[in-house]
Amino acid sequence: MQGMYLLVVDWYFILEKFLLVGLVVSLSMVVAMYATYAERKVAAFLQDRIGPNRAGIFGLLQPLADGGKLFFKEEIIPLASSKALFVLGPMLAMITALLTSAVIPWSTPLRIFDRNISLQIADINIGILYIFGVVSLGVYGIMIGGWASNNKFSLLAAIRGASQMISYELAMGLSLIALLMLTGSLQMSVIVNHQLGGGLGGLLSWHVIYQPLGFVIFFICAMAECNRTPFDLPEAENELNFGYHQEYSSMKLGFYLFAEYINMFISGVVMSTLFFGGYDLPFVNEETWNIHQNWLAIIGFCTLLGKAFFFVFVFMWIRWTIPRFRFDQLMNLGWKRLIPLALINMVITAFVILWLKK
Amino acid sequence: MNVTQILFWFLSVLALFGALMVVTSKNPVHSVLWLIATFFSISGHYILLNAQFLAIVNIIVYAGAIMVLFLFVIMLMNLNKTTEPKKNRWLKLAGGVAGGCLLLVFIAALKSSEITQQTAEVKTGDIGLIKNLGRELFSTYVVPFEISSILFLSAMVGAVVIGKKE
Amino acid sequence: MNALILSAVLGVIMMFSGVMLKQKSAVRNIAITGLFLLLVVNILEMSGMSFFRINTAGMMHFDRFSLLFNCIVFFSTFVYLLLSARDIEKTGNYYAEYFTLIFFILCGVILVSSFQSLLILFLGIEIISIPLYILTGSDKKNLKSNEASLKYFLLGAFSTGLMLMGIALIYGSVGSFSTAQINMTEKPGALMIAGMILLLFSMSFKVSAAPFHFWTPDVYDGAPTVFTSFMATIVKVAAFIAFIRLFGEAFGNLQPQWQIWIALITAATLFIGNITAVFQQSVKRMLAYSSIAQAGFMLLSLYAMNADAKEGLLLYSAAYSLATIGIFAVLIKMNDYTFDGFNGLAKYQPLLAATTTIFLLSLAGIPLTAGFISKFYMLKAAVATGRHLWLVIFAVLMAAVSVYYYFRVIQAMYFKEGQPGIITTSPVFKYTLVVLAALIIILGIFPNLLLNWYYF
Amino acid sequence: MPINYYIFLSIALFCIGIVGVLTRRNAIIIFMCIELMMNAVNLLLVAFSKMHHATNGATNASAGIDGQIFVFFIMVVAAAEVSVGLAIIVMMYRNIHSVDVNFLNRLKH
Amino acid sequence: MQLTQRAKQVDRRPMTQLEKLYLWNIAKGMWITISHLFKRKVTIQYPEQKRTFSKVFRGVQILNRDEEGRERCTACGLCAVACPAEAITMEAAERQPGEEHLYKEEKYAAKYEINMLRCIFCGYCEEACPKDAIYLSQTFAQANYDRKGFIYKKEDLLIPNPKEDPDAYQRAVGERVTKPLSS
Amino acid sequence: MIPVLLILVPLLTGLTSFFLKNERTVRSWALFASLVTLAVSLLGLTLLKDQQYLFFQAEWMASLNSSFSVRLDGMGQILCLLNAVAFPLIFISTWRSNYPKANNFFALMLLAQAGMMGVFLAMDALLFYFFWELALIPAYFLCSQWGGPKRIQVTFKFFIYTFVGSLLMLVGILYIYFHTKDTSFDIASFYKASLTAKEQTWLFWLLFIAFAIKMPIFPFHTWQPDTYEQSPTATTMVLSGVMVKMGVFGVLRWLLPVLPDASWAWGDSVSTMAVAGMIYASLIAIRQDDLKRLVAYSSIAHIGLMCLTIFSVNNIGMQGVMIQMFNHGINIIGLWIVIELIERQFGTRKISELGGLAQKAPAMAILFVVIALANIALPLTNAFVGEFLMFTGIFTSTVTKYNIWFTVLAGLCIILAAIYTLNLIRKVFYGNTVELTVNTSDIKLNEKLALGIIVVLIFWAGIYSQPFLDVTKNVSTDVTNSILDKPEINKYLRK
Repeated sequence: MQGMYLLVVDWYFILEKFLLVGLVVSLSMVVAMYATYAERKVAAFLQDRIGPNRAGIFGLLQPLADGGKLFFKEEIIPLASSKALFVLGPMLAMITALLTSAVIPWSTPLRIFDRNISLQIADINIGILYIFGVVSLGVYGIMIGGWASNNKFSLLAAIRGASQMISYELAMGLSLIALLMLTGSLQMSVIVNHQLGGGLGGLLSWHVIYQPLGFVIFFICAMAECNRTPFDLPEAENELNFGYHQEYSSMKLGFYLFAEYINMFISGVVMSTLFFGGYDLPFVNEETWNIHQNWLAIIGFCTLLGKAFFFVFVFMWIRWTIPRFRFDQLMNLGWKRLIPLALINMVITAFVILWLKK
Repeated sequence: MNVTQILFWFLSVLALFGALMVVTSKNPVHSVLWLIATFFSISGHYILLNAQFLAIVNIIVYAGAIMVLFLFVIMLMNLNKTTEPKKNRWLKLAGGVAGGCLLLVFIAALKSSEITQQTAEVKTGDIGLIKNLGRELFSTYVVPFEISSILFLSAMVGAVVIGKKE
Repeated sequence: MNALILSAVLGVIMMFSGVMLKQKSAVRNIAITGLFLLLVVNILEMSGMSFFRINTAGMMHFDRFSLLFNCIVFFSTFVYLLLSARDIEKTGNYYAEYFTLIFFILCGVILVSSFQSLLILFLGIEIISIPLYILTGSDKKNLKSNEASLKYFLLGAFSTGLMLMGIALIYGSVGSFSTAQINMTEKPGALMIAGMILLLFSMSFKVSAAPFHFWTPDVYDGAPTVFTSFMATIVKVAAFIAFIRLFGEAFGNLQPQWQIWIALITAATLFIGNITAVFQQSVKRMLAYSSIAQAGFMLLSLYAMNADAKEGLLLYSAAYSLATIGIFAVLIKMNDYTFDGFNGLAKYQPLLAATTTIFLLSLAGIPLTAGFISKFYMLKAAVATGRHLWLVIFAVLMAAVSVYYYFRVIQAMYFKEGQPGIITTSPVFKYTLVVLAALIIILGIFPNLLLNWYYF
Repeated sequence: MPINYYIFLSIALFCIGIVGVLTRRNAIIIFMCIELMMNAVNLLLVAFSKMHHATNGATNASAGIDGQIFVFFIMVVAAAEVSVGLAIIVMMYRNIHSVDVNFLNRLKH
Repeated sequence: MQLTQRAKQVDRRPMTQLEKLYLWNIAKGMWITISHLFKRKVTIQYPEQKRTFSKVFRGVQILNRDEEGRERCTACGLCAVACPAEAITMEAAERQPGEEHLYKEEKYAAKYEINMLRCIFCGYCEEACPKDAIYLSQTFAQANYDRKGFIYKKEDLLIPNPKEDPDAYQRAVGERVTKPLSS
Repeated sequence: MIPVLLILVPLLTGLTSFFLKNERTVRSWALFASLVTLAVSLLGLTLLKDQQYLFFQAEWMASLNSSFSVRLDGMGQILCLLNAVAFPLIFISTWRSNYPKANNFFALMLLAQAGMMGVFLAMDALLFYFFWELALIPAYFLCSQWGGPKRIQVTFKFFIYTFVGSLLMLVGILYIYFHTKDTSFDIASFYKASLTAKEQTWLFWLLFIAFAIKMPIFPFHTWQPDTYEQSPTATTMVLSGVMVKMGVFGVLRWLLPVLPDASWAWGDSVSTMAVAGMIYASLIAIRQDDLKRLVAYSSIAHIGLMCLTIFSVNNIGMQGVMIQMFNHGINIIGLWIVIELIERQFGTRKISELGGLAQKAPAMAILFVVIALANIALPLTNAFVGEFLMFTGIFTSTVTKYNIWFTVLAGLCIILAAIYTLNLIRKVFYGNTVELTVNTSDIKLNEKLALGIIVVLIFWAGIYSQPFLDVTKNVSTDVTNSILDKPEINKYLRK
C-alpha cells in the first residue's frame, strides 16, 4: 500500500510531489484571490448591484489591484505588541490554510513520461485525521495574531474565534464518523473511490445520498471553521471593530484575508470529496468515453473545481442572507444541536449498517 | 548518517530545545508556543516510528485542543512577563540541580539496562496504523475504552461545576 | 462488574436528576437508594450472581478480595451519605453533580481494587483523582478550598506523571502491562527497578505516605469538610488497595527489593503523621494528620504482604473508614473546628459525644473497637514477616502517641466546660451514628463477621 | 534506532519537565511541564512498543501494540485532566488574581 | 389601531420547536437573496451615466448676470434676511465710474459669501431676490478637503460671463430657469 | 459457668447502669450487683475446693486460634475474690459521697470491675490483652471526670503510660504467638513456646515494662502518686486495691512461666529496681504531708516487695505474694476509706493541718489504727502472714546470689513503713485537736460497716490464713516450677 510507509525516498517521486505542491498551492492562492473578487461580485448581485467592474474587464483585475495595494501599504506593527508573534500569526494562518490541501485527491492520475502521477500530494491512510489536525492548528494563527496585537478587541476576537473553532471541530468530527463507517477507511482516495461507479454515473453512490444529515452538519461546521457569516463572530465589525486582525495592515492583513478564502475553497473541496463524489462527474460514465487518461484527469479536476466553486458560492450566498449569531446562540447551536444530531446520525448509521450486515 | 538518523537528531534537538525553552521562557505565551513546537517534534518522532495514528492524534489532541486551552487561559488572565512571579534564585538553582541529579541517576541506572542491545524499528512495522490500533482498541481494549468515558463524564461534570459562575 | 456498570449508570442518573428534579431531598434519596442498590448488587456478585459477562481480556479480575473490599467501600459510602448527604447539598449549587462525582469515584475504586493490568490501574486512579480535584475545590468562594484544589491537582498530576514513567519503564522491560506478566520477571533489570521505584513514589503520594504526604493536610483542611471525610476515608483506603494489589501481584517476586523501602516509608509516615498531629489546634487538621498516621499503619500491610496483611487491610479499611466518617459527620455539625470547639459537648449532646468517643477510641486502637482489631491484624502481619521488628515496636509507640491527640477531643468533650456551637441534627443522623458506633464495637469483638466473607 | 537513544531522549524531556515543575511558580507553566512529562512518557512508550514489535513481531503480529494503546489512553486522560485543571486554575485566578503557587502556602497557617 | 394599510401585524405567539429551527425562514431568506441575483441591476455608472434631475431640483446657488455679463446683485441683503439658515453674508460697495460694464446697478456686492455647510437649499433666497440675481442651479455642491472651502465666495458663485464664454454660461443656466433672465 | 458469670454480672449491670436516672437507684443497683458478684465469687471458692479449676471456653476468633477461654484457678480466685470484696466495700463506704452523673460513675466502676475480672480469668493472651485495656478505659474516665483539679493531665499521663506499656505487651504477645507451636493465643501454647534466649530477653522487657508500669515498679511509677492524689477516692481504691494487682498478676501468670529463662536471667536486675523503688518510696513517704500521697508511696513500697519476692522465685515466697495481694488490697482500701472520710469532713488531706481526731471520733481512730498496723504487718494481722512468707521466700531464694542483701534492704523498708505509719497515726489521731478538727463527728453506720468488715477480714486472715494458703498452693508451685524445673536453669541454682 502506497503511503503506508511515509518515508520511502524516491527522487522522482519527490520532484513530482514538489511540483504538485507548487501547483496546488498556487491554485489555492489564485482561487483565493478570485474568491475575494467573487465574494464582492456575489454580494453585489445579491443586492442588485454590479460589484467591482473598473479594474480590467468586468473588474477581473480587481484582486491584483487589491493585492498590489496591500503590498504597498504601510506596514504597521504596534509598539506594545510582541513582534515575533505578531509576524508569526498571519504566517500560521496562511500555512495551516494551505496545508489542508495536501491530502485531497484532485483527480484521477495523470500519465506523463510513463509515470502514473497521482494528483494527490500525500495519500496517507489517516487523511481525514490529517485534515482535522491541520484545521485544529488553524486556531493558532488567529489566537497568536489576536494576542500579539496587544489590543483588547483583537484578543476578544481571537478567543471567540478559537473557542468557536474548537467547538465546531467536535461536531464536524462526529458528523464524519458516520461517513467513515460507510467507507471503512480514513484515506481520502478510498473515500472518493467508494463514491465512484454508482447509478446515474456515480451519483447514487455519493455519500450525500446516504449521509444527508451528516453533510448538513459538516457544512455548517465548515462554515464556522472558516469564520464565515453567520459564524463570523471573531470579526464582528460592530462589536469588535475588525476582530483579531484589527491591528494588522499591509500584506499581513492580506494573509489573514487570504487564509480565510483559501479555507473556504479547501472546505468546498473537502466537502465535494467527502460527500459529493470528489472528481466524479455525475450522470455520465467517463470510463466508457475511451479518451486519454489525461483528459479524464482534467475533466475530473474541473468537476471537482466546479463542485468546490459551487460550495464557495453557497458560502457567499449564505453570508449575504443570514444575519450573524449571537455568541451564546453560536455555542448553543454547536454544543446542543449539532453534536447531539451528529451523535444521533452516527448511532442510526451504525444500526443500519449492522442491520444490513445481517 | 542516513535520512532517518538526520531526522531523528533534528527532531530530538528540537524537542529538547523546545522543552528547555518552555521551562526558561519568561512569557507564558512563549512557553506555550515552545511546548507546541516540542509536541510537533514528538509527533515527528512518532511518524519516524511509523505510529501514524498517534502522531496525528498527538497533534489534534495536544496541539489542537489542549494547548489551545492553555493559550486561552493565559490570554484571558493576561499573563505576561511582568506578571510572572519571581522565584527565589536559590530555589531555582536547587530545582535545577535536583532535576539534573535525577537525570544523571536515571541515565546511570538505565545505561546498562536489560534492553540496551535492542532497537526500536523505525519506518516499518504496521502496528501503529489506525486499522490495527483500532481493531485492538475495540476488541481487547474495549473495556478500558468504555471506562475512559466515565473519566470524561466526570471531567465534564467537573469542568461545569468548577467553571460555571455562581 | 455488576457494581462497576451500575455505579457508572447511577452517576449518569444523578447527573440528570439534578436537572430533572427540583427537590433536593429527591436527589439525595436517589443517591442513597442507588448506593444501597450498589451494595446489594455487589453482594450478589459475591455470591456468584453476575449480571454481566464481559470479557475484560484479563485486565480485571473480580476476586473475593476486591469484591469484599468494594462491599466495604459501598457500605462506608452508604453510611457517609446517610450522615452527610445534607451537608453535601450545602456545599454549593451543584449538589446532584457532587453525587455524580461520588459515584464516578466509586467506579474508580472498583477499578483499582480489581485491576490486573497497569492500564486499568492508571485509569482507575485518574477516575478517582479527577473528581476529587473538583470536590476539593467545590467551595468556590473559599480561597482555602481553591488553593487546596489547585495544590492537589498540581501535585496529583505530577505524581501521575511519575507513575506513567514508571509504567513505561516497566513496559520497556517486560513488554506487557499485565501484572501477572510483570510478576514473572526472573531477574529484574535496571528498567524494572527504576519503574518500580517510580511507581512506589507515586503510589506513596496517592496514599499520602511520608515523605510524599505534604499535600495531605493542606488539601484535607482546605476541602469542604464533607468531602474531606470522603477523601480521607474511602478514597484513601482505595488507594491502599491499589497499592497492595500492585505490589503484591506485580512486584510480589521483588519483595526483597522493596520491603526495606516500604519499611522506611512506613516508619517515616507514622512518625510524621503522629508527631505533627500532636501539635494541631484544629480538629480537622488533626484528623488530616491522623489520616497520615493511619496510612502509616496501613502501610504495614504492604510491608508484610501476606495473608494476614490482606485480611488486616480489609478490616482496617472498614474500621478506619467507618470511624473517620463518623467523626467527620459530627465535625461538620460543629461551628468551631478547634479542639476548644468541642468543649462540653458531652453535656449538651451526650449522644454525639458518646458516639464520637467510640469512633475516637477506635481510631486510637483501644480494644473492643474495630480499630484495635485492625491495628492488631496489621501488627500481626508485620510480626509474621519475622523481620524488621523495630518497625513494629515503633508503630506501637506511635500508636501510643496517637492516643494523645485523639484523647484531646475526648477530654474536651467530657472534662472541659464550654458551650459548643452545634448545628441541629436530625434523628436519622443520630440513629445512624449509634448504629455506626455499635457496628464498630461489634466488629471489634467479632472481626470474623467481616472476614468470613473473605473466605466463603 | 537503538532503544537507548529513545530512553535517554524521553528521560531528558521528563527531567526537564520535572525541573520546570520544581522551579516555576506559575501554576499554568507547572501544569505545562507536567504535560511535557506525560509526552516524554508517551514517546518512550511508543519507542518501547516498536522495540517489542521488532523483537516479537515475527511470532506475534500485534506484539507491542498495547504500548501504543496505552499512549492513546494517556492522551485521553491528559485531555480530561487539562479541562479540570484549567478550570481550577481559572477559578483560583478569579479569586486571587494570581496563579502564583506560592500563594498556596497560606494554607499552612 | 391600524392607521395605514401597510402596517403589518406582528405575530407574538411563542415559536414552536419546528419554527425554532428556522429552517423555513432560512430557506425563504435564501430564496429571496438568490432571486435578486437575477434581477436587473439598479446601478448607474455615475460619471459616465447620470441620472436626470427633476424639474424642481435645487442645487448650488448661482449669482446671475444679465445678457451683457453684468452682475445683477445690488447687495440689497433681502436674500440674507430670507435665509433661514443664515448662510449668506455680503458687503455692499458703490459702483465707481468705469465699472458700468461690470455691475448693472450703482450698488453691488463687493463680497458675497454663502456658507454651504449651513445652506439647506430651500430656495428662499431665490424667491426673495428682487433682481433675479440669485437662483439655485442644478449642479451639486462639490466635495472639499477643508471647511473653509465650503464657504463659497463670490467668485465661486458667479455664473460664467455669457459674452466671453456663452457655452459655459448656457450649461450653468441649465434647464431649470424657465423665466427669462432679462427683465 | 462461674468464671463467665464473674465477668458478665458486673459487665451487664454496669451497662444497664448507664440508663438508670435516679441516683439512689443507681447506688443500690451497683451495690446489689457487686454483692451478686461477691456471692458468685464465694460460690466459686467453694466449688474450687473440689476441682482444681473451673473452666469455660467458647469459640471466638477461630481464624486467629484465639478463643474466649476463662479459667478460675487458685491465683485467679484469690484476686477475683479481692475484686469481688473490694467493690461492695467501696460502694458501702462511699454511700454518702456525692457524684454528679452518678449513673455514669457507677456504670464505669462496674465496667472496670468486669475488666479486671477478665484480666484475672483470661486464659488466652488476646483475651487477656482485651480485658487489660478494658479495665483501663473506665478507670481513665472515672479519674478524668470525677477527680481533682489537675485530673485531666494527670489521668492522661496515667493513661498514656499504661497504654504504651500495654501496646508493647501486645507486640510481645504477637511475637510469642508466632513462635508457639500451633500459632495459638492459648496460655498453654504460650507456656510451650520455643524462644531463643535472645528473643526471650527483649520479649521479657516488652512484657515486663507493661506490668511494671501497672504495678508500678521504680522507675515506671511516676504516674502513680499523682493519679492517686487526683482521682476520686472510690477510684483510687479500685486503682490501688485491685488494679495494681493486675501487674503483679501479669508477671505471675504471663511472664514467669512464658519466659522463664529471661525471667531468671534478669531477675536480679528487676529485684534491684524493686528494692531501690521500695527504699525510695519509703523515704519519700516519710517526708509526705499529704495523706493520699503518703499512702500512695507506701503502696509502691509494698508492691516493690511483692515484685522482689516474685523474682526470687521461691515456693513459699510466691504463696506469700498471692496472699499479700489480697491482704494489701483489703488494707489499703481501709486506709482510703478513712482518708476519704477525713477529706470529706475537713476538706483537707494535709497531715500538718489535722490532729486529735481520736478524741472526737474514737471509732474511726480505733478502726484506722488497726488497719494501719495491719498495713505495717504487725503480727496477728493479715499482712503479717504474707510478709512473713515473702521474707522467708526472699531469704531462701535459690535463684539469686544477693538474697541476704535483698532481705536486709526490704526489712529496712518495713522499719521505714512503721515510722511513717505511726507518725501518721500520732499526728492525725492523737495529740490535741486543732481548729479544724474541733467539731469532728464520728463515722456513720455505713462507714462503720465497711471498716468493720475490713477489720474482721484483717484478723481472720491474720489468724486463720490456711484457706488462702490451700487455694494458692498448687498455683504457686506451678509458677515456681516453671522456672526452677527447667534443666538449663536448674544447674545454675544455688543448692
